[in-house]
Amino acid sequence: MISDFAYLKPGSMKEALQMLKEHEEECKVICGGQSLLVIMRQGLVSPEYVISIKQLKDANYLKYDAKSGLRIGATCTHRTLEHSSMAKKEYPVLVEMEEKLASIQVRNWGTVAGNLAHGDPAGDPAPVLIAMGASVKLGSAGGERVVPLDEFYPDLFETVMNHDELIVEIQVPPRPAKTATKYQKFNLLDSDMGLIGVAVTTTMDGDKCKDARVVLGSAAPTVVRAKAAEKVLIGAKLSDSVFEKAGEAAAAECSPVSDIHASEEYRRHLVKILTKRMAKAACEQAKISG
Amino acid sequence: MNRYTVINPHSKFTVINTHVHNVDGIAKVTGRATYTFDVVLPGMLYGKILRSPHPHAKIKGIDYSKAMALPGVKAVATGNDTIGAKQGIWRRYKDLCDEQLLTIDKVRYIGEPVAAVAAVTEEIAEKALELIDVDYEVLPATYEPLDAIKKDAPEIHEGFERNINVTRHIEWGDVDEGFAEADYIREDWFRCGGQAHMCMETRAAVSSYTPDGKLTIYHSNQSPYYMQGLMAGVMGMREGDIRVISPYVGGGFGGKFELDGAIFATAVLSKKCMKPVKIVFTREEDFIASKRRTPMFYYTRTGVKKDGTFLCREAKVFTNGGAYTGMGATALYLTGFFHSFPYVWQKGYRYDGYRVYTNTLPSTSMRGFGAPQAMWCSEQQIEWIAADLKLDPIEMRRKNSHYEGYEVPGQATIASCGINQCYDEIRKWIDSKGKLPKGHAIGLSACGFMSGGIFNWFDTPYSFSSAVITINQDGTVELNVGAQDIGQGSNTTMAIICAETLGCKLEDVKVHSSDTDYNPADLGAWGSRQTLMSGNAVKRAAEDAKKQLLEFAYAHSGLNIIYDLDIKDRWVHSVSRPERGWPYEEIVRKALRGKGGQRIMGRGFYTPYRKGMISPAYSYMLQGVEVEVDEETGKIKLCDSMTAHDCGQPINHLGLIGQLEGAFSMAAGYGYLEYMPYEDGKLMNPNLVDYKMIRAPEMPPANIAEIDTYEPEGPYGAKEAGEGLTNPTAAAIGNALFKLFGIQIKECPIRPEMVVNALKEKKAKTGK
Amino acid sequence: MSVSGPIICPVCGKKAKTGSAIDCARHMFGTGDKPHRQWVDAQGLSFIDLMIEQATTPGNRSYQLLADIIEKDAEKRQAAKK
Amino acid sequence: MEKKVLTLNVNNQDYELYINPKTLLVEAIRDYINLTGTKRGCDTVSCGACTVMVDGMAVKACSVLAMQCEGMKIVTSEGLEVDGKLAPIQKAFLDEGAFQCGFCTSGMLMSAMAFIKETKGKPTEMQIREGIEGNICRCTGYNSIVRAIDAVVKGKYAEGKK
Repeated sequence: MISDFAYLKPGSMKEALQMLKEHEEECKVICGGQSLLVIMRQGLVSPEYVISIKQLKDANYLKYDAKSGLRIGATCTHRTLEHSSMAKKEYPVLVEMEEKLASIQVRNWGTVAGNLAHGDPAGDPAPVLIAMGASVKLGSAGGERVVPLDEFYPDLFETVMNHDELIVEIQVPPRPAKTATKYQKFNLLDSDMGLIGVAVTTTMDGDKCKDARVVLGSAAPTVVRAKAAEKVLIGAKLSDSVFEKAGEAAAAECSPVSDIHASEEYRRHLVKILTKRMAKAACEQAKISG
Repeated sequence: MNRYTVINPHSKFTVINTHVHNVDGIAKVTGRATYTFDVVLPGMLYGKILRSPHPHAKIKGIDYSKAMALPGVKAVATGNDTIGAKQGIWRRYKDLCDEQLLTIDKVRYIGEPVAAVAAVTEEIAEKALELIDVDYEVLPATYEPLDAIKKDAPEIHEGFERNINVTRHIEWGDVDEGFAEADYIREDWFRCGGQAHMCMETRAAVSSYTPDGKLTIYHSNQSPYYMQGLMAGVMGMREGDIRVISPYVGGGFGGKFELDGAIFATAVLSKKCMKPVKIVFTREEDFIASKRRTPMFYYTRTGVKKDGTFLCREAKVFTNGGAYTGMGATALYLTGFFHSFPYVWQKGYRYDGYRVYTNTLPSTSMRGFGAPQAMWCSEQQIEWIAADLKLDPIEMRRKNSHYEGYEVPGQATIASCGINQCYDEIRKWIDSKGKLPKGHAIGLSACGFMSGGIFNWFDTPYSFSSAVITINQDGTVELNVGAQDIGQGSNTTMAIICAETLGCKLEDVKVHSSDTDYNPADLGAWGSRQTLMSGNAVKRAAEDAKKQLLEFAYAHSGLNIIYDLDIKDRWVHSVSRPERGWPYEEIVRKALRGKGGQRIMGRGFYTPYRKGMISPAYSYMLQGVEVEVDEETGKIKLCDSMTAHDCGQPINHLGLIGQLEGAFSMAAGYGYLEYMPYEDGKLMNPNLVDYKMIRAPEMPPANIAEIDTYEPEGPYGAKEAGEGLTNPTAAAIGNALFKLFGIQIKECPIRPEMVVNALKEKKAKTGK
Repeated sequence: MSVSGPIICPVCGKKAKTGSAIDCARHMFGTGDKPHRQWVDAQGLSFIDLMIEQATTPGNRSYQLLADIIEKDAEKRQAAKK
Repeated sequence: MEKKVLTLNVNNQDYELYINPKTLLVEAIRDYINLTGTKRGCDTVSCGACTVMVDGMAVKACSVLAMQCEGMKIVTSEGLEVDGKLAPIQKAFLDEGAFQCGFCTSGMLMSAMAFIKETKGKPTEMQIREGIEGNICRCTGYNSIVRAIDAVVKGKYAEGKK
């Protein structure tokens, strides 16, 4: 049963940040609430104040320019991103990822920023965005700071945000030439979170891999980069054995848990297979991309 | 998308097997249908149940004074507020009545009701639960049947040595002689998982006890009459003083024809405070404290001749009964019986089943009632035998199958059997698909199922089914039945049979069901019984009414008595000269006058006689499932399926397709998704995030070839269609994996990790 | 010597199916209530152990064992009558 | 906790509610406005039985605060028929037998309706399936529902026809 709270409805982001500063620990910010209301019902969090930013139209944007890249506003829903023709053209992997995220109802109401703030290591957007070198802009009454997303998650369901901060914008850099990102998760049902999710970005120089990022979802307490696997790829000449080695490296360096859905061993196995597949897919895509 | 074909169809009917809408359709597609979940009565209170956190413990004391002191709390009930009666649906066998729905001295599984609170709001009731102090003495517990039968295992129920709850023995012929003669013998151990009914409407009840000593209950169930009778037993009341109303029911699947915590707790609370009380289970409660499909351990040993003739089979089965008997005794019998299906065992068949108490959620009936487990083991072993002997799996099955007129020794007589045609249809389907893509294979599985059980475990003096028909002056018909519609469409099926028989239109018939005060008793919706049993009762009631109508028609017609009359489509006419006739409603009005204004009433009832020990009739089917497996990850994808199915004469066209497709999705879930892992007696995934079920993207086409046979015992030749298809699919998926990789998976549900491990083992052994 | 006529259950006097000793043994296991258990135990066997052996090992040994005992008992009682 | 006044527009009717701000949209619709067609089947935003349309979007009403829907247009299954005339999707559900127990039907209809609204051109079968993957139906096995949606998007129920 959700415990009582006072409902605050700011008229602007500035006002929202003021309220946040006033109530700090005692309050939670809700936008889509697709995760928040579930954990509130379970009694895991029981804030005294709930600040709704759903109605902040000025924070509901999706901007792109070739120089600074993509900007996703705090209240932008998954569905808006999924349906954006610009995103489809510039960051196709984001659209593919969104199409497989939960169900239409959840994507209609839930937001990308909210998903990141929840800090679930099984979430889909984080691995993909980290693989693309994205950052989050954190706002507070005091001002703003930008944190690279791969430094955003210190621990399970935790972020580096202070109590008076919230994600006001997600920033995705422009896609470098000959670069592509691919993402795949392994799940039992099409609408499930991944037992394992792997996102790989590679930048190619001919059929040599110039740069690479390998990011693993639900393979550790937080979304993590598989740096050893990246090393295997960077500088290597493409071949199935390289992808195989990258997979093995990723499987070795991650730290998944055993649960009712999969043993630790099987999760490592999945990391290996998916890393191999995504690395290959990313390289092939990068080679033919502008 | 989907293909539905009827092989050798009969088309002599005006209503039967035509495309008609579900009679409850308008209510259901406009949000008008109200369920127990929606019932609100004046002055109603909301109840919550306090559940045991321990798998096994003595209750030394319960102090709820603090809870009573909470403003808004109107009553708290514990076992001491009950008459302490132990309930069980096998009323004739005291030993099998072992469950106090509000326990008094002991809890035997995590989630067992210990106390219940009624308050003005659900929120207050929930808060009050935290204020109840229960003093437990935790006892050692045991969770798996093979542990629970050990000498040193804790005793769960007094006097049940080694925790053996029920045993069942089925035997015919000389099995040992069979093994002596066999050219080839194969034995395997299997493990079958449990499964949650997962009705969309969780268990729910609203009870209202009034000062006149009468109890009215709204309850989501499959058999209002059973609830009435069972509640009388546990409340110490007369059946007739209890009224059970089951409005629209949000699914049952075998999980809603026993008493549950909701119906009992609301009744006890309502009696205590004389106000209506409502309890709706949360989804988690529904998972941990309703009941489940019985998990089983199967040992099966089969002896055959070189040419594939089945000589004999012996099976030993342990089932995880959980903490109480429930419907377990019947599941134990039926799994043993259907493990022999659909085959003839030349020398003999022997089955020993043991249901063992454990400190886990009680297991009970669920769609298929023991047969899905039986087929999971049988149909895989048979596929492996065919491979071992290098025989064609279809032809080997065909030569050993049941046939019309076959008698299962001492058990059943098979009056109709279309399985032979099923083999032809599946063969055609496989050929039509040609070469399958890489990573794809088709797995096969055959089975049969009953059309209603000849079990009067309830010991009712009433006939199994009955119906009353009243014809109004304008020709509209009131059809009162005890049959319960839980979504399977029985109201529609009964209306169709009534309209066809009486000769009126479907829209003339108003079906009245699911209220014990106004409808005759009927055992309700279980064991695929209603189309055959309730259908027969309705048919007989309609014939009775029609006969009376035709008497007046004759008198009115002045026809030579060599002409016989009939009614079809609201036209009373001479059979040989159909154009000679009168409107049905005109005859109805005349008949009324002739009867001094009494309305014509027809009565019908049905109880199976001379039909063996199990069921009046049996359906048959063969299923093929095309499966794709990712060899690296072990992920299973269902791509296509075809089931050739013999349900006798189809009655309700849309209803039949719905039953077959729906059963398939549940069966497929049992095969590779629906997993119920327990740790120390605790269910690890009691929610819809972690409990995986088929959703729309996972569901393949469920093509159907309906083999239209004629079942003499069924109304218009009809038999079962509701449950049979939950039986074959798990084995079909397993057989596809065997075909694809040669791996033999002996535990269901088949999870991807198991596939990967099996492939590793195979590689280790064979090097490829 | 062998028993003339059908064997009836030494506990409840029922004639099981064909009246053969093995059917009587099945009847005893099937019924399995206290009196029947006690009778079996009194013959120097353990009802529950027989049952578990029947359950866990292939074949029909337990039923045979019990059937033999029943047969002997019936013979004894017939002899006693004479 | 201080209660709030909320004006909620459901099926083109404004309702003025005086509610605890923690009230979920599904509770507002069922318990305050007494439209019980919308159901609840879980507490984990999994089953979709509570699906309604908010400003034309399918949304799970158990995961939305009623307060957040001020000024938005909410449609429930009761709002599908117009002057007693069934909407095409309702007719299609009847024709295909796309429901059995009916408990998931209201939510399923709303997901189907939203999908049909926002679908341009002819969707593939898998697109239809993904369109309703947020809704669990334990009875039908979904195929009849997919057939019903397919019939509607193929124009079988367009004005003039049927």
